[in-house]
Amino acid sequence: MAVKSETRRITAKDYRVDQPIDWCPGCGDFGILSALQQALARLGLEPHRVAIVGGIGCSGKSQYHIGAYGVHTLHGRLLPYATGIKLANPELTVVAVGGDGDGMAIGAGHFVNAGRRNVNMTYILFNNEVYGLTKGQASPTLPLGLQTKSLPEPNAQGRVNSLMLALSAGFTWIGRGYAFNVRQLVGLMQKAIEHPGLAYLDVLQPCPTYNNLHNKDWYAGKDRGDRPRVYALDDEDYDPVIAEGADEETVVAKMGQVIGKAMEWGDRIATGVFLENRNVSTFEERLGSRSPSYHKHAPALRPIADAEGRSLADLSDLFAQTSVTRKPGGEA
Amino acid sequence: MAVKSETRRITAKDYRVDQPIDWCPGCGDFGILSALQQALARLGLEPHRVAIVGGIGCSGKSQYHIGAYGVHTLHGRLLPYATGIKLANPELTVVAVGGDGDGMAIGAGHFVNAGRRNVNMTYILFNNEVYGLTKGQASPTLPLGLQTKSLPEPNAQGRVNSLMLALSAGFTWIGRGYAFNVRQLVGLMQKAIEHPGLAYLDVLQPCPTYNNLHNKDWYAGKDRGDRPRVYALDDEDYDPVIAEGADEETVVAKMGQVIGKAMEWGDRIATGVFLENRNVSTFEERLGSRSPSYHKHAPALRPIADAEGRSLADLSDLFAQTSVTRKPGGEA
Amino acid sequence: MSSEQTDSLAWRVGGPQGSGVDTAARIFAGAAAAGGLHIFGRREYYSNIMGRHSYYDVRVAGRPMTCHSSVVHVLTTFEEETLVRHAISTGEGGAIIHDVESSDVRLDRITFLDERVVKDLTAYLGERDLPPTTAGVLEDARRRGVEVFPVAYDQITETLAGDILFKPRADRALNTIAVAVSCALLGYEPEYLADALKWIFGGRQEIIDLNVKAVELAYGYVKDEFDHGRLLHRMRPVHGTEPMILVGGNEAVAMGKMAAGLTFQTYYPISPATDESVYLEAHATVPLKNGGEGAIVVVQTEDELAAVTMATGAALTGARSATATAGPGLSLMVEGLGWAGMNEVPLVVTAYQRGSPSTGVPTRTEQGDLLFAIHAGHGEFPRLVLASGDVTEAFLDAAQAFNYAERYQTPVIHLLDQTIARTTQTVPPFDVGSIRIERGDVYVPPEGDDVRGPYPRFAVTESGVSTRPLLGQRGGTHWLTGAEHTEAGQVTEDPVIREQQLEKRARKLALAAREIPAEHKLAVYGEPQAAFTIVSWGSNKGAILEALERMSAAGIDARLIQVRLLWPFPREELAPILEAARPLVVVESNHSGQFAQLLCGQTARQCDHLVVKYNGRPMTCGELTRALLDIHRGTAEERIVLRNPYE
Amino acid sequence: MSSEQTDSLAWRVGGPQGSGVDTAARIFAGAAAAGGLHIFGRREYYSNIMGRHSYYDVRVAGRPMTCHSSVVHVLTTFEEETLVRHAISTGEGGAIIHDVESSDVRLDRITFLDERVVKDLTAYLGERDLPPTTAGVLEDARRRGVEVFPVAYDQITETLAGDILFKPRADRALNTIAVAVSCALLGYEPEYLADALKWIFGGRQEIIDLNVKAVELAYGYVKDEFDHGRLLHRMRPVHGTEPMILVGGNEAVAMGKMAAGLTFQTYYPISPATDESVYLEAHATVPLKNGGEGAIVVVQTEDELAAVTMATGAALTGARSATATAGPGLSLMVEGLGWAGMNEVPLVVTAYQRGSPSTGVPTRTEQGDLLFAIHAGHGEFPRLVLASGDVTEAFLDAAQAFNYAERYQTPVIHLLDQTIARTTQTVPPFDVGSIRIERGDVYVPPEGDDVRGPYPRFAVTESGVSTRPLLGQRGGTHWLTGAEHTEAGQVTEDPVIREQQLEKRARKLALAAREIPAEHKLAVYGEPQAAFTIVSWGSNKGAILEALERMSAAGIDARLIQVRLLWPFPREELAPILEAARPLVVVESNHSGQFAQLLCGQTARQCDHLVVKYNGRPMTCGELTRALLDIHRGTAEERIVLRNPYE
Ligand SMILES: Cc1ncc(C[n+]2csc(CCOP(=O)(O)OP(=O)(O)O)c2C)c(N)n1
Ligand SMILES: Cc1ncc(C[n+]2csc(CCOP(=O)(O)OP(=O)(O)O)c2C)c(N)n1
Ligand code: SF4
Ligand code: SF4
Ligand SMILES: [Mg+2]
Ligand SMILES: [Mg+2]
Repeated sequence: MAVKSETRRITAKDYRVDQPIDWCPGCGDFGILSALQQALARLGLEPHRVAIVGGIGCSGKSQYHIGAYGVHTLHGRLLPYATGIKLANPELTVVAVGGDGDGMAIGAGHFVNAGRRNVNMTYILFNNEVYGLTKGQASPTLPLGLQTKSLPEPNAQGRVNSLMLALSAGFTWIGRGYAFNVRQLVGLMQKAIEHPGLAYLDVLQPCPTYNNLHNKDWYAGKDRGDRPRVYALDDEDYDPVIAEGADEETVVAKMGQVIGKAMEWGDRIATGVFLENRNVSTFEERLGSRSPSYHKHAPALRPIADAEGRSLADLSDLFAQTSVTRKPGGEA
Repeated sequence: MAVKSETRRITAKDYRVDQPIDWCPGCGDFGILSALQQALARLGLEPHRVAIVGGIGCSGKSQYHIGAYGVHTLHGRLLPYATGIKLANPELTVVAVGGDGDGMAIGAGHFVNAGRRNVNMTYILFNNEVYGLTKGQASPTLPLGLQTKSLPEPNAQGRVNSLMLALSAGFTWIGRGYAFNVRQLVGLMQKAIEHPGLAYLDVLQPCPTYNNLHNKDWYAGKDRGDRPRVYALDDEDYDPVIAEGADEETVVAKMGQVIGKAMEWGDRIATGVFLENRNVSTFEERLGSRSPSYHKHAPALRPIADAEGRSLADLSDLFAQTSVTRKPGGEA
Repeated sequence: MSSEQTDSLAWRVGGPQGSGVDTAARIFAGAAAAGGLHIFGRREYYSNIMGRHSYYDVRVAGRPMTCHSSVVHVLTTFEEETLVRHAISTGEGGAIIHDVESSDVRLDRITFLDERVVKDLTAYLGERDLPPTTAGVLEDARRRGVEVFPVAYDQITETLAGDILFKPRADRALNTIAVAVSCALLGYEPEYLADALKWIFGGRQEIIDLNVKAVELAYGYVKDEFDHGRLLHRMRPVHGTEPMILVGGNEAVAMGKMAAGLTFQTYYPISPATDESVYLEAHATVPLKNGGEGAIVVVQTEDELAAVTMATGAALTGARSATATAGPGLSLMVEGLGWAGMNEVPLVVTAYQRGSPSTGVPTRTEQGDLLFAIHAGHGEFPRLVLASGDVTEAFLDAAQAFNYAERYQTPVIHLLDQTIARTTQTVPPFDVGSIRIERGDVYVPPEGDDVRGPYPRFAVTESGVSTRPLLGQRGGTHWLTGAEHTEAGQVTEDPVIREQQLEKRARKLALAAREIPAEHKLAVYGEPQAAFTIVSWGSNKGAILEALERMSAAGIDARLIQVRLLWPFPREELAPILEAARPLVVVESNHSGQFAQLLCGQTARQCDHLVVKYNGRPMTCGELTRALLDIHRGTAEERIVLRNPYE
Repeated sequence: MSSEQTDSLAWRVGGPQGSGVDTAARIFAGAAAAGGLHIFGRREYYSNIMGRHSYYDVRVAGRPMTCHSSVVHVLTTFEEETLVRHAISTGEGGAIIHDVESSDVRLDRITFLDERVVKDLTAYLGERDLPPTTAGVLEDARRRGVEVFPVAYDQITETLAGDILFKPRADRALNTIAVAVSCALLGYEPEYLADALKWIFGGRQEIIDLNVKAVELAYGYVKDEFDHGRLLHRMRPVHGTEPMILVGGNEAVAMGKMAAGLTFQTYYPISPATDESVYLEAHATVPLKNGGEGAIVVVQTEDELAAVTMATGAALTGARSATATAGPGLSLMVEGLGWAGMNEVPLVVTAYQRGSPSTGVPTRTEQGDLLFAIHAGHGEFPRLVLASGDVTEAFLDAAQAFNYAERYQTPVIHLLDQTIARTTQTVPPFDVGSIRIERGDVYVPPEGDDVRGPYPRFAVTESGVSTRPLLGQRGGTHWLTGAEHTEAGQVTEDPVIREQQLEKRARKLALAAREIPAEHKLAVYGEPQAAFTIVSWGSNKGAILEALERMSAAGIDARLIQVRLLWPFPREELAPILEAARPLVVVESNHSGQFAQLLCGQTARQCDHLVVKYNGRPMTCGELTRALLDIHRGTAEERIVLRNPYE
């Protein structure tokens, strides 16, 4: 979800930063960064109303090149940071960006539990199947038995299917893009950000330096007569939407559909929107129903003191509840 | 997988411990404990070849009442501990037991990543939808919007589907039991332990003290004319097995089948074996193919010193590789 | 209030968890408070939901007290385990109330009685030619001058049930009956009990009626069965006291946070911290003095890693944000703490200490986390560590922590111990009016539309403090990162900027050390000029204060220096005061003397005596006084361990 | 080896990451080593994969050295950033080799040059009326007496490519060419370079041939273009030295672990620890002296929480088990460490310190984790903390750590700093034969079938150490728990057992303090009776040792006390030695003087001077000597910060 600028037209330039980028030549991260800058601009968001929350890894450096609030967090913890930011100031558009090691290994527990909350924000995972910044170890998305460049032995751990995981966890928007299809990526990011709920966008991101197996050529199917492995769900008869109020049967069917597409790999790799579930309340809505004043004054914005710094909190009721001073025989 | 006693008949008595149990009256944990004692005995396992690894919670106290090696670990970390034990001494039968808070909240990241390894051990999750030992907060398996006894407000976080999560993570055996159906549970536990790979057994465990919604009566369908909600997959035409060498299509179909059953809730709740995947190598096998001596001498058992305590390691090759002393012009 | 033996009455009730021990204690405390008496309550229980032993000490007096008593005057029991565990703590002239059915039960038949207790008690009774049974225990008590009152509870509840009531429902009034018996024996008017019942059971009239009936029956029973007035101790109402609230440590902290304007709190359940967050959750809409109301977002996170980082995220937006936890959770928060330090985030971490390490003795007390709190996290970053000495300080410090956090833009650890969390005390209502909210150097966006970042968030200043834009403010965009950074927050590895930023952050700690007034750093009690000096921190304060009174009564001048700001360590203030200290006695509730080590590391002054307790139970004035008197007499070892096998 | 100016030669090469700087350095070092010379190598680089600046110092001499030099004799560059960053560190009489193409580039056009460097250098050049360009930088160097050698690299590679080779392939030999140019200028025989190339490129003959050809061309170029022998410095082979290996800190630790019989290692990737585990992974089958071979299981875990707990699980079965990490990982291991302490598990944690806090300066050095390592974890449990001073000690300590862990059945933290990890040094092959493996008190199952548990794993003993059954052993079944426990490991909250177990665990630390021989706790270097006393720990040792030599050459007697066992702190051994220390100087690589605080806390002795460096770069003998001489002259402040803006 997004708060738009009311005052002036925002362009991708507003989101550029004059800082050299230190990714390797040919890295997929460039495409993702550029798509994100464009998507934010197209949404007309004012940069100071945007917080980009990065993980630790090559991918987690993206926010330095976006002219908004940028938070470079701790390895694996980008979602809790992002959640805190968003819940405390819901007027911010919050986008979390991080690596597959960050998100699926050290951050997997937060991923699962973020799904349960459905906070209105977006998580973009840079899926390169390796730990880029620590020099090419296998990440949880690298399939079993593959041996990328830096591995002394074939990968002994299996591949986690991040889309299925997002589904099991409860993400209400699930999509996949490809770093070298920037045009599609911009659209996906816009949708993800506009989705009122927790969106997960998996981006296939070639790492030319360490992932010599699943590289640009492989995705493009160079090894099989230029028949690309990546294809767009848009080109098929695929409807990702679970409408508000959908019945259980529909929900189950739609979920099954996601699984079917999520399990494809190797020959055909789907990109596009896998799921758009409009049937689940956001965490912000739930907080609002606990305490309606949440919607009026978010935690970041509510007044807590008067001009003299005196507390605005009125605890007299609470004191009365615990008061033990009463006349003998009197009412509590 | 299990190493059987060759010498004498083992009975459930061998697994009992003379220690008072401090669970609440009527707690589902009793049934699970009793089933586990029976399953271990039926498998004929010698107690000293068994390690029960507990999480932190009411459930995590189970191992104190089992006469084997018992490891009461840290909250959420039972799987890494169990993995270390099993990999270092594969002759041990390792069973991890813990709560849903332990496994699905603080431990969710390990759960996901354990799935990627497929270590030959069993994980039994005591699913009571609450944090028992900390007095009844919602656990990640409590559905959204429910308000159990101790909650000041309805649950604002959604329910994670632990079976789907196990599937996405890569567990190769997935089942569900019910704490008050001990007979079925014994069988499930035997199968889970005998499965050569990582087994996940979810046990519906009423917590009469804090979960006043999904209690024994609810599972038994007392509110709807005694039509039990729980039913057995065995009673249906359901085949959980993915055979060795199964093709991709079959695998996808079987996975879809698991999802279908895993998503049932409320009216019908399936128990039994959801998945038995024989198509994935164990982590131990993968280690063995990295270093065949792993199978000969496991880490716990390999000799490291001679009788005088001198190191058995021969590092001369390594030194030669880094040796820089050579005659000018000589070969490296 | 008065008692023949002391000026306060130590009442104890025990029973299995889940059997209503807490309610019994609340009824007693409520009744006493209704009579204008002061209360000091302390709870002990196992890490268990139902069945294991728990007990509650309620000490009452006509004046405020600051600790519990290890010698019990009235022991109220309704099953054998409590009887067996605590009879030995009942002092001469005291009373034991027990179920007649428990009169002769073998110790080794009591399910949850620790083997060690059975063994030691059996030996103790054996030495006295008494059998290892409740009968033996009771006979021993009698020999020691304790009055024993066997009560036929079953008979009373049967009467209570009468013909109309289902017996198990009447049984639920057992704790009320036990309390009423003790009150009757103490000669206390039953009306106060009725008051308490109304207060506790709110509008549930049926329950109130049943319990009031139970009280009547109990009083009648005492009148019929026992020689009225046999008990030395008496409890009498006092009148005209100031308004008081009966409040526990967890609530006090929650209230302090509310008063300070907390709007965001995260937690992962853990004893003894949970109750604070659950209290906040239950009171998440705060009435405001301007007529509106304000929400507090309380998020139960998936773990403590999420709790600390989520709270930090919220703090970045300007919300007053905190998380609350205990030892194991603090251990998991370490990395997040460092990030907050590096990014100069005003984050409050409320850390309750419990018996440790690891899972330890989770429902018991300890002060084992001091050096950890000060040094938690790889690398060096400024943090403040405050420790409260009692419930009222817990309230004030909880509020003050936010001011420090925002003034110095850095994490503040508010260290409490389980003793404080488990204390319930009558105190004057907390003084919200005394709280001044200071938000530190926060950026104010200028007018106009085209203000653009990046903003030099980490500008190097003389004080170390830089202006802080909040996420979402126009013109304030900058970067935050756990990596070393430039003024705008971009990563740098430049050696010079590294030094500048490291030094800038360190200056804030020096600033705090300079600015915070001495009276917020430490407090001196007793005889300010006395040479006999006790230095301590946290909940020990309570026991020490009463010990000082006793020392003074014995003609010994002594003083307590309670250190409240543990980090930055108040070296400048403390060192001069300590010069004349002789002996210098450090008192703390841990094994290794962490505070003593800290003191020496910071002032090069070693203490002469270290008095420690680490069996998981709070110190009492009695045992402490004995130790201090030994020290005074010169007969004490350098290191004194306070032990009590029966608590 | 000889050089006109000093008895060692300081050579430096730099360039963007990924451009072959490491290989260049290895070629140079290999060539020097082939000539029998000793080597001290040190690497600096950014937290980046490609493009950012990295450089490598190789110091060579005819005798062992213990640190790098901040004054460079020969600076080898092939692009402008390195030239600009390091020209200023090239001393009088030194040489700069650079690409002719880089002769006149504006500083502000160099992509990754920090603004701060541009600013400072521009000012520096401006003061000297020089332009802010490489030309200015080079002219400044010339004025300072540095010889400048512009090399037409492109011309050489073009020749190398000739007609047959694709030019970019020839370009890959650039680093070889640069190295060869420097060797030629130093008058070193090209045969040694050929040796090095063979050693480095193994069997890849094509690459070897190409590079050998490149060497020839480079030597030819130097001969043609430059006045041969213009350079003051010379490099000459020495002969008849002892066998040596060229080894880095990470490998040394890995080898130490292998020698000690490590069979299980977990890790989560993190600089600068990863390389150790990857080395183990790549050598996971160890040949055994009994003819067999043994596997080392190396598991890359999902995070450090898993790493520490998984390694602990393995240790319970009897495997020698370890995990390796750096600051942020250590922060996440804290809770697991406590569990291991509570369960008396022999676990080795290898902790590399890097620039901190939080993500900090991950590829730079620091000693910021000392107090954290000692106090990490809520509550109190025994742990040992060892810190190695150099690569050889890293090997020995890595092995010894297991003996301590098993003898005292408790976690051992082996603390290293990035400086050691990044050091590559010639040393005699490590003495595996000197290692004695001691497994502590391990249970031996009796014969017979019907031995049953539970076994009193945590039996209270005088030493604190109890017999340890391994998971899987017959008759040894017991429980393990992070909660306080009985002898068999069942949870208990009994106050007496709590005390007994806490005291038992604490006794093990006292035992270690008593048993470990003084020479393993600390080492004294220099003049043992000197009053001028430096106390330090970790990698500073290297710079201090050379500084002592210089002090001695200047007629000043001084000594270094290197503390190697940091916890339990060697109070008994250290306190008496320090009595005569005047001045007492603590040297360490952090901001707050952690060791100095520890020393004071443990001995009540404050140091007279604290010399620290915290810009992320290791100390050098030169800067340290200056500080020490100031102290000796009495002109130094209490606190001295070593700074160098250009490293
Ligand atoms: C707690 C912690 N452990 C380890 C690291 C080291 N580390 C830095 S980046 C990284 C992994 C990066 O991989 P990924 O998340 O896939 O991002 P990528 O570089 O591939 O974009 C690791 C392990 C760290 N920063 N913090
Ligand atoms: C790091 C840490 N945080 C919190 C706790 C407190 N704690 C103890 S048990 C428990 C939750 C128990 O719930 P669950 O795992 O569902 O087990 P149950 O009691 O329901 O069987 C928690 C949070 C802890 N022991 N360690
Ligand atoms: S290592 Fe891989 S992911 Fe990282 S910048 Fe280079 S190409 Fe990109
Ligand atoms: S609280 Fe619930 S889970 Fe725990 S013992 Fe009681 S009934 Fe069982
Ligand atoms: Mg990655
Ligand atoms: Mg539970």
